[in-house]
Amino acid sequence: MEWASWSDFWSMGGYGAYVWGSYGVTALCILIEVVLLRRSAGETRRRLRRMRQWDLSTSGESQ
Amino acid sequence: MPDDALLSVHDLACARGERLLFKDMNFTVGAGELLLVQGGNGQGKTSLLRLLTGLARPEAGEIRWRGEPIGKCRDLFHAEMIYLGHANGVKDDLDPIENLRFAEGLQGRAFERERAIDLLQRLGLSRCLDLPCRVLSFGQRRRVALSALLLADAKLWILDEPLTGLDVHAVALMEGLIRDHLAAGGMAVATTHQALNLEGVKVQRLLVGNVAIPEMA
Amino acid sequence: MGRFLLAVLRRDLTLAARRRGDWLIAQFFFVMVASLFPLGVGPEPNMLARIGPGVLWVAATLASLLSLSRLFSDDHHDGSLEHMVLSPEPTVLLVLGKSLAHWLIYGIPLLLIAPVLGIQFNLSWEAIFILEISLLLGTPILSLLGGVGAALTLGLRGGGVLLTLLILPLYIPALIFGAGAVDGVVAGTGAQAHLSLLGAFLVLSLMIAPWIAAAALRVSLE
Amino acid sequence: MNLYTFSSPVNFYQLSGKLIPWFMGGAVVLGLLGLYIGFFVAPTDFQQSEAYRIIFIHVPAAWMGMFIYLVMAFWGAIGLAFNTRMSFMMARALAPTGALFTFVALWTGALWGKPMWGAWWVWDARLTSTLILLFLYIGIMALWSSIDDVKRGDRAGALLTLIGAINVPIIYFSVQWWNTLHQGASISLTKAPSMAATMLVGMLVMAFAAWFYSIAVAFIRVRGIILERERQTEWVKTILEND
Repeated sequence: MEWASWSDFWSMGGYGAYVWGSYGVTALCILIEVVLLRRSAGETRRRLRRMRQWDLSTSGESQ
Repeated sequence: MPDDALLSVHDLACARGERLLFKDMNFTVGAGELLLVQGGNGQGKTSLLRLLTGLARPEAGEIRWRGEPIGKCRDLFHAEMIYLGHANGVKDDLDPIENLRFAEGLQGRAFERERAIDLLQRLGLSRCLDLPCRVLSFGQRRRVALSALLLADAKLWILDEPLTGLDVHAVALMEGLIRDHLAAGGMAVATTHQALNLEGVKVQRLLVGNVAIPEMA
Repeated sequence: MGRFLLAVLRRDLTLAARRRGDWLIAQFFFVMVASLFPLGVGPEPNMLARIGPGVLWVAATLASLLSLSRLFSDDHHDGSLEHMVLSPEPTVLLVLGKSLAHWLIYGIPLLLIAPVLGIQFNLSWEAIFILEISLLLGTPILSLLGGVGAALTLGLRGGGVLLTLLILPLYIPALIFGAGAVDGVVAGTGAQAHLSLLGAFLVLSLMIAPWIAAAALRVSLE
Repeated sequence: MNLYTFSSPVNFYQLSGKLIPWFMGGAVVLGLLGLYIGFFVAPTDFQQSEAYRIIFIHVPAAWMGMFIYLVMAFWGAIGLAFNTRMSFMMARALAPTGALFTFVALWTGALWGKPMWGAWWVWDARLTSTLILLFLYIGIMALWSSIDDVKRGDRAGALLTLIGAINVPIIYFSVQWWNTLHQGASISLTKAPSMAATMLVGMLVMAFAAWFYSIAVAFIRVRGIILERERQTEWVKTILEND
């Protein structure tokens, strides 16, 4: 084990800001991508379902 | 397939965006024949014409010219076909004669000036020969485009609403031109909303789309 | 084939001659962008000579982009582009002809104006001479690659801005070699290697860009 | 299972649905393992102290940014050559993730460069070509979003991807050449620090994690695209009604 204590771990030999800045932004990017993806997947399905219902109702009227 | 069917369409399907406009379309057009494409707005008339020219690519099916898919004999097909769409292809900054000269050059042909002037005069443009097309009326510019069509001497005419913007005389003239073209062994595919007087011409009618015309009840 | 290429060229040149306003705007733009830099960074002659090659090259690139969005769009608008694509002659030749015409109309005048701007930037005569050669080799690249962008963005909303976004990254090698050649003279390291590479990039663009632009044009017209 | 299985949207939709949890799970497991190796197994570098631990994301992100672009170019070429619908959809699904990794590579590169070389940014060949790569990703996505017609967008995007794929190596070499002539920017990033075996292992594990993640995310995205494009078909209608 390289680290004597947690504070040692967080300070990263004095380079904490750089290391955690890198990992933090990467994690944030991935988080944003996953959240956006989940939202858009749900939205696509909802929209397609709405369109489908609209299709069904209009074709029902004309027949 | 009969020998005189130069243009043939096999199981053609066309989609615009995600909407299927038509499918399983089959027809043939032979020498001396006119195919009138009919249908309401948005049913795919223009899309069909653009498929026939090779500008658009079909969703399924094939278009053949002289028995070969048009993609395979593109150069020959384009040499024997001319298309007139909604836009005239007339440059506003050039006068009618220059327009015809460049149109011929862009088709890779030599320009016959006398013939071009003769054609423009026949189409009633004798007074505008040296005016830039910008000052011409819509109908006059359409006539310039029609002169280019005639000058090209193509076997197959593909015409998208050729009569739009033309007055009664010009329509009568156009009818005569189509008749002459077909009588000389040419062929044409056209869409039009106007009734055409085409006595003695072999006309096929093709209904595009699934809504019967007249659309309005 | 030759006749077709010549017809495309003559047509575009005639049209440009009828619309000199558009043509002048692009040239003025070049002069103005280049003239803004001394005002922004200060008039110190040695520094101007240092940044001059790069500034003139960037300005030339932007001026060329300004006119590119209309390479096909005017003809698309009035329908003549469809007629040209439906010609029995190959679309690649059409694209080549139009790119060449664009270069003659917008590239060559840049060559004529550049020496004057070079003097403004305190460049030596030798550096100006190399600047001319680098522009002679480089501006056709701008027209050729720009043809791809113009074909891809044909008829799109905000096509001009999008064109810039798509094409500027592709211009980078031309910019590096072109400005680098002049820089080499200023720094005393010689320009020949840069010019050779610029020439190689021109040949590569000539071989590849028209094909991709022709394919893009067909896609955009579908 | 043959090649056709992958080229048909309905089969691909079902297959990818089954595979996504595995890839996502694999990405999480590998990611945790990689982080563990990176922070608790790999020793402190005697030259760079702890700052080098950034490479466990920097290098895999740079690899993925480039690799995804090549995969997009591959799918674009296949789509243009054989007119296969799935390949265009794959290209579209990959682009945002590729851009994300390219951005991460640039960001972490800056944070690594500052303590190591004293500069957030140098105009080095790798950095510059990575930046251009990001511009290309953005350009391609901008082109897609401004073309309403799906088929036109697919093909135009593929053509742009291809010309970019030809251009990126040229840019790389031209910047490298340019750099050798400008002594001012003589910092060499090409000299890799001698690496302990555990560092290499950590980096590879993280690269696999990034790879699995990209596949999973691309699959999720491509499923959305498939549903959207195939919504007129019977199988999509059944799917929409059943859940």
